Parts: sequence; structure tokens; C-alpha cells
Amino acid sequence: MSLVTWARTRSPWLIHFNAGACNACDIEVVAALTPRYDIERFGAVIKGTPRHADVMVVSGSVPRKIRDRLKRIYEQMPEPKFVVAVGSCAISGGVFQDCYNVMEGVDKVIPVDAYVPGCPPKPEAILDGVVKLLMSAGY
Amino acid sequence: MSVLEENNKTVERLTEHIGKKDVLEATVPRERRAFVRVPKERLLEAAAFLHDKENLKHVTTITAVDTGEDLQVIYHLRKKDLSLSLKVNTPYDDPKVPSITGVYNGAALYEREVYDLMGVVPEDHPDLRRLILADEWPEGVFPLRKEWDVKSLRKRVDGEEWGRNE
Amino acid sequence: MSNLAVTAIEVLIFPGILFLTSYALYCNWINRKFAARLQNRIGPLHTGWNGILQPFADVIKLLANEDITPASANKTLFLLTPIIIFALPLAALFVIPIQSLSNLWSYAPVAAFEGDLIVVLFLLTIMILFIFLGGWSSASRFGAVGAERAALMMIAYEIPLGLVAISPAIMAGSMSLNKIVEWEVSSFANFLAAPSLPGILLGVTLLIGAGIYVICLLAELEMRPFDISEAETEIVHGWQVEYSGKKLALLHLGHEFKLVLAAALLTSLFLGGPAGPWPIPPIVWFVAKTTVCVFILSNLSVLFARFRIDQMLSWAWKYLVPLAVLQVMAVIVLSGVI
Amino acid sequence: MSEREYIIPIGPQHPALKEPENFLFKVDGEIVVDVEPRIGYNHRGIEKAMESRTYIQNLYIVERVCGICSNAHQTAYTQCVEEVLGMEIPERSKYIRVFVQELERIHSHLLWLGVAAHEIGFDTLFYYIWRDREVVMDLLEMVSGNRCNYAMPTIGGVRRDISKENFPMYHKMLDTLHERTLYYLGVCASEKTILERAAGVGVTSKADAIRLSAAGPTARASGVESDIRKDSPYLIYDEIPFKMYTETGGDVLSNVLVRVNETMEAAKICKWVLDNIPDGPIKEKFSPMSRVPEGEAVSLVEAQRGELIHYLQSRGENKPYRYKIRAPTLGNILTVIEKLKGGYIADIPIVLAGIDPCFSCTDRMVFVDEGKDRMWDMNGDQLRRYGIRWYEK
Repeated sequence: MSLVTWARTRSPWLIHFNAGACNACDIEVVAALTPRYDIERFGAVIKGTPRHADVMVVSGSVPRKIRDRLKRIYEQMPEPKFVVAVGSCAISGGVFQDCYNVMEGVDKVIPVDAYVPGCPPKPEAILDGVVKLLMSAGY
Repeated sequence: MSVLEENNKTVERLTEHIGKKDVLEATVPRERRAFVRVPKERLLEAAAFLHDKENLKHVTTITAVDTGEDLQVIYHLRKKDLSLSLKVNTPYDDPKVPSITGVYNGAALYEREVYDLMGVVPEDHPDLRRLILADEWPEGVFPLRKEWDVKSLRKRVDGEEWGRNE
Repeated sequence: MSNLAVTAIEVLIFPGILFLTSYALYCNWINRKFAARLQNRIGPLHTGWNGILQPFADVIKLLANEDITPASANKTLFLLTPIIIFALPLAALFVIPIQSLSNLWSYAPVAAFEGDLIVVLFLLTIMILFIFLGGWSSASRFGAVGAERAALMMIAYEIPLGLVAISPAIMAGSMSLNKIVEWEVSSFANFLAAPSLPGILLGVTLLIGAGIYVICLLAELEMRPFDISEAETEIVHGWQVEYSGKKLALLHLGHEFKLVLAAALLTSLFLGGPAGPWPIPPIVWFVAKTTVCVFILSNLSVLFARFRIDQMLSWAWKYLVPLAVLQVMAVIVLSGVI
Repeated sequence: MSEREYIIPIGPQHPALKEPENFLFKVDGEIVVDVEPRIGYNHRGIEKAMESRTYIQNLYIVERVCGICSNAHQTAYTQCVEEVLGMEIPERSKYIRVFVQELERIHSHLLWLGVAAHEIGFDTLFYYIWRDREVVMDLLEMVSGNRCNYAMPTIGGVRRDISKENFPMYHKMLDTLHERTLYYLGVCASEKTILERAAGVGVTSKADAIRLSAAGPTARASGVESDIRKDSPYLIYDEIPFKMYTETGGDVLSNVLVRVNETMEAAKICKWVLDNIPDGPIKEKFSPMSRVPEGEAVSLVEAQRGELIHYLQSRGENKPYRYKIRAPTLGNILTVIEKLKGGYIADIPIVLAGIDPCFSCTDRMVFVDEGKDRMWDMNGDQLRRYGIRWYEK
């Protein structure tokens, strides 16, 4: 494992993007920051701007209008970049399949590296998803 | 006086004000709920009466329903102990209703919402833009109307099957 | 061994660039860890012992990341700003007395000259100008607002910062940090030998000065409650919003150098610098004292909510500036007595 | 538009908004001149979807209108359907619904309080509040099996019972919550930096709140006595002794005080429910293919963010003919625009957060307007123009 790889797996900076989620996933992502779960133990920090981030945590079923924004935010991230789809909606549209205004899954818009199922997944699961992604993302 | 009697009184007073022949339908199914239907020409009068005289100062929302024969617009007005739904009908080919934003300032966004999704045009609305609908959304496609189902809507808007492949 | 070789080692390795870089990363870890513990969290844990390598990993990762320059940014300025923000505090650190290589018990700085305090203060001010330019050149609206705020903030805290830093210099009768530290050591020894009322008064005055200084440093470091120029929830990351990859790494390192510089200045001006009782060498004292200073800074920064820019400005002009002026006047009066 | 003004877009991806939303602010230096909300980034087309699903399927989609007020939406939905059915649900299930609803109120208000602290840059308070919020999350998990989206109410009652052996533990946890909330009330009402940022910021007068039909805590913070639990009692709220809190300031601080007081009141309601819950069955039968007779119903529920209305029109099928949801946030958007005008950029996040916006609720029926092109013409300054063009990329 090279030094750079080591550094990357130890320092995932996240950006959280809500692509039309029902908020349940989002509050669980935020809960992962708080004292009981404390994602900073793994060196992960939530950043506000895509330029600073390595991993994008996306929740939601991607409604029609957010599609371009999602792409744009993804393109603004510096390489190498990873995407974690959090929640059933982000994976397949979940309960919103067959709604006229949703994309049914983040992977229809941008490449996804890890999926965290659940409606909503617990904060532990989100942490686990991020850590597993880093441990296995070709390193 | 019980709440139910009070509610009945309110509806009676409204009927008196509008005139019996113009109240097409008036029910008080249970306490704190009432449904009244008036012709759309009398809507403003009824709304003003309810706002000024009956103290229904709060507009909860506006619902539009595609009944199959015409469009029905339901104004949900509320005060303590009564939620009154004021209905008007308007035909497909001339889907205009008077705007109640002058009486109820809080109705501005709701009227724009029904304008977008059902194609109900509130006349004299102070700021009636295509605020909510996207620019690329085709003109004249109102997704909540019964003529569209999810599949045909997607086909019409995107020109192809969109999203999950069946 | 020529003198030149010793100086080269001093500049490059110890107590020069290498030491300062690792020390800056250490201070960043201390800051994060303290803040996390005060917020009931654990903070970095799995990277090295108790996460001590976390800042190192962050910097390495940022250095390896793609470097994006927005199409509409002013390329030259955008490139220049991180380099300057990285270099300025590093340069300023060379005049801080830490540890000399020629003698284990000496703490003569790498580059000392009469008036180096002025240079440090000047560099601190220049840095804000470059922050302003950096934010402006990124052509992002958040960047512009952040830059504007940074400049506004500078107007508020730069004056008390300078005034308070001068007061130990007045007592020492020198503008050299090294001389100020020497004066502190000797006068403290004198005071212990023969306590006097003016001595106590002077101590209290300088303590007030140190308090003002800490507040100004919080603003200088853009730490809460003065992180107005990079307020995450308001204007994303303010002037840093567009930087990524190597440039961001430089900005980070620059910020951490600034933290070290702030702690070192606080130590040198008010806490007797790296001097301490005999069998322990200056470097240990330096590390211990600056760690305490970082602790104080991070402790204060988690205790408050962020100020609004107008509140901060009016507050600084209403209370901080007059207090700093009074403090300096008191020091001048006392210097006549002693 | 004058030379000095320029436009700051907030959203749809912005740290202050945990949800995708777009507000366009015209600012003059640090002062906000005008605000234009663009809602619709979260529009999923739920109302249309509900018309093609059966009543039982709709339970789940209605729950996911919003993950924070999921129980409020489900309660409103089940009430609507039960009213059209003419079904009287068992007494015990009403108590359980109220219990979960009030727990959800505690969870939502604490969440909001933490986020509000985060918005004014007070992260320490945010972490402390969210740490204590985990107590109510645990409690909800024990009661329902999930931390969010509890799936408790169903048509005809509730899906799960709560067991008596756990009541002492529930009581203890509620006591903890009450005590911690009291502590935070003290912090919020006395800590100087919070007062500086919250008092007198984003003021709405009582007259404006009534005129713009503000709802829920936002209205109550302006002194409007409007609470569905009192105005139009549902379930067993007419039996529960509880107090409605109002403040007169209409600013962010009043919003905080109203919500914190409500949190403590909700804890008391939960304890009352535990003390008074009757024994009995918990649900009536309603099969997935059951038809609902022709009729219509309006259901009002006091969700955490204010008055929530569901309207159902049935035509005797096993699917609704028309279903309409209006979440409280849409009712408060006009109010928040009034609040923001003339304020500072720095106050935007806290004022926006002040109404506790929940756009995933709001946007089920709204589309987006990007309308970027308009901004181009309005923007004279070359550099700012660059900024916008960059934003487009």
C-alpha cells in the first residue's frame, strides 16, 4: 500500500447531497457526525463544497430537476472521487418507483461505488459503507 | 351551543348571504368540517364573507380535482373549530376561477400550485408566473389531470421511456 | 563543520521547515482532538496513535488529489495565493525563538534582527490581503463575500493586535522577539527575588494584554466565534470555496503554520517563550507552552456561537480597541515606574 | 437592480440546507434586498402515484413523504381513510398513535434545535443536543423497530402494541429528555452569543402571520393561537391536559422558545399517555383489497412544523380518486420571505431554519424553475457575471 493510498483511505472528506430524499436518510447521515457515532474517528469530515470532498454521499430518488445539479456537483469534485448511495431510494427509487418525476436510482445519473441499503439505513451502516468503500476501492 | 350547531349556523349564514339558489351543495358531515359548493362567479363574494364576517382568516390550502367532467377547485379555509371547504367548478375549455389572493394573501403560492399542476387559471392573481413548473416542461401538460397516467406522462415529457426499464 | 552547514540544518530540518511542518500538523491534531473531546466526541482515532497522523494523512491526500482551476478564475492570482499563504507564516516562524542547534540551552532564533516583531505583524497583515485576493480571484460569489468579510474583519482586529503586541516590546525596550523573551526571563527572575507592587500591576496589565491578544488571534486564525469569513453554513467555506487538491493542501498547511505562529507569538510575548527552569531544554518548554496555547484557543473556539460581521465590527471598535489602548497606556506608565 | 446589488444563490446544495432547495437572494453588501424561493427540487409526484396504488400500498408512500414527520403524515392519511370508511378505531390504538406522534415531535424539535445551533456556528451545542436526541431515537426504536419511518399507524389502528413491562424504562427516558431540554432552554435563553444572533432577527408580526396564513410553531412564535390539537382535536387530544405555548416576539428566539417548551410539553403528554392507556385490541380489520365507499374527507393534524392537511376523495374503488397533501412548510414560505427581507446574509441560515423547513414535504406537488437566464440580464458587473457563468458549469 503506497503512502498516497494510505492517506486516501484514512482521510475521506464527505459531501452530503440530498437528491430528493425524504430527509430520513439525511438526518441519519447527520447523526453519523454526532457524539454517539462520530465519523471523525475515521478521519471523515463533512465538507460544504464539492471541491474539498472525496466521497459524495447521495440520498434520495433523484427527481427530474435535481438530475443536472447532481451531475454538476459530481463534476466539480476533484479526482479521485467516489459516490456512496445511501438508502433504498438512491439505490433503485425505492417506494417511489413508478412516479413520473423520479430517476429511480443515483446510478442512472452518476457512477456509484457503494450502496448502503435501508429505509433509512442506520448511522452505523452509513459509516460501515464509507469505510468498506475505502478499504475496497481498488486499493 | 355545541360545536356542530355553531358550524351549522356558519353554513346557514353563508347560504343566506349568497342566496339559496346559488349554494349548490352544503353539508356538515361532522363537527368542525363543512363542504359548500358555489358557482365560480360567487366565489369571491363567499370568500370575502367568510374572511371578514365569519373570521375564517386562515387558508390551509387549495386543492384541484379533475372530476372527469370538469375541474373542481376546493379552498380549505379554517378558523378555530371549523374547517370549511369551499368548492367551485370550472370547465376544461375555460379553466378560469377568480383569484382569492386579494382576500387571503396567504393563498398566493397555492394558486400558483394549482395553476401549474391542474391548469386552473386564477384570474387577477398579482404574480401569476410559471413559477413552479420548469421551463422545459411542455405547455399544456398538467400532470395531475386524469388524461395522463405515469407512463404516458413520461413519454410525453421526455419523448421516450424514462427511468427504470420495464 | 562550518557555520554555514549548521545554519542550513537549522533552516531546513530543525528548528526549520521539517520540524515546523510536523509541529504544525501536531498542533492541528491537538486542536481537533481537544475540540472533539469538548464536544463530547472522540475525534481522530484510527490514524496512528489516537489519530495523531490524521492531519498528515489529510495533507498527503490533498497533495495527491486533482487540482482544479475554475475556468473563470484569475489564474495567476488563484495560483499565487496558496503559495503565499503557505510561505508567509512559515517565514514569520523563523524569527520565533525556539531552539538553537549550536548550544542546547540557547534559544536564539534562526534569523534574529532588531525589529523582527514588526516584520511578523506586517506579515500577518499581508496575509489577510492575500486571503482577500485569493477569495476574489476564485470568481465565486461565496469566495467574494468571504474575501470581503476577511478584509472587514482585519480592520477590526488588526489594530488591537498590533497595540497589544507592542506592550511587551515597550517594557523590553526592543522590537526583537528574542530580546523580549530575554527581558521576560530576567525581569521574572528579578520579580521572584524581590516582589513589588508595580511588578504585580505590570503582571496584571500584561495578562489583560494577553487576553486581548488571544481574542485577536482567534479572529486572525478564523476560528469561532470569528470564523465569519469562512462560515460553513452561510457562505460555504468563504474564500477557500474554490480551492482543491494541492492548493488546498497548501492553504491547510498555511493555516496550521498560522496556528503555530499564533501560539508561538503568544508564548514569546507573554509567557517567556521557550525559556524555563534549567535541566529541561528550551524545545520542550516551547512545545509544552504552545500546546497549552493551542488548548486555550481551541477551548475558546468551541464555547461560542459565530458572531455576525456587523456585531463583530462594532464590538471590536467599542470594546477591544479602547481596551487595547488603555492597556498600552498603562504599560507605558508602569514602564516609567519600574 | 443597482450596481451594488448582486445575487447569491443558496441551494440546492448548500451546507445550511440539508435538503435540495434554491433560494435566490439579491444582496446589497451584506443586506438582503429580495428573496425568490424556487421550490420543486424534491418533487417526486407522490399525489399522482397515490392515485394508482391501493390504500394499503399508499400507507408506505405517504410515510415517506417526509422522513422526519412520517408519523404525522401517516396519522393524517389513516384518519382520512377511516373517516370515509366510517370506521371507529380501538381506544388503545389512539393512545399509541398519540404516543408515537409526541415522541416524533420531541425528536423533530430537538433535531431542529441542534440544526439551528449549527446554523449560527455553535457546533458544540449542536453536538450536545444531538447526543441527547439519541435517547428519543432509542425510545422510538424500542417502540417501533426503526429510528425513522416507524410504520406504526395503519388503517384501522396501529400495527404494533407497546408492552407494559417497558413503561418504567420509557418513563425514565422521558424524564431524561425533559430534564435535558430544560437545561437547553436555560442555555438558549441566557447564552449571550445565541441571544445576539437570535433575538430580534427575522421578525414577523402577529398581523402578518395571520395575513400570510402562517402555521404551527412559526405562527405561535408570533402570538397566533393556532394549534390543531386545540382547534380541531383529533385522536384523544381533547382529553389530554396540555398547554399551548405562544410567544409574542415573532423572531428566531421566540421560535426557539416555543419549540423547546413544546418539546417538554410533548414529554409530559407521553408520560400521561403511558399512565392512562386503556387495555384492548389495537386494530380493526382492513384488507389490502378492501374498497372504500364514495366520499370525501379532510384530515387535519398538528405535525411538528404546523398544520398538516390531507384531503381524500374516494369513488368507491380500492384506490383513492384524488389525494392531496399540503405540508406546513409551504404555508410558511411566504412568511419566511417576509422575515428575510432587510436582514443580513449571515442571518439567512438561521432565519430559514427558523421555520424548520421541510422541503421534501413541500415539494411533492411542486416543480422547479431554474430560470437562470433571467439573472444574466439583471447582472451588470463583469466579475459577478463571471461568477454566475461559473456556477452554470
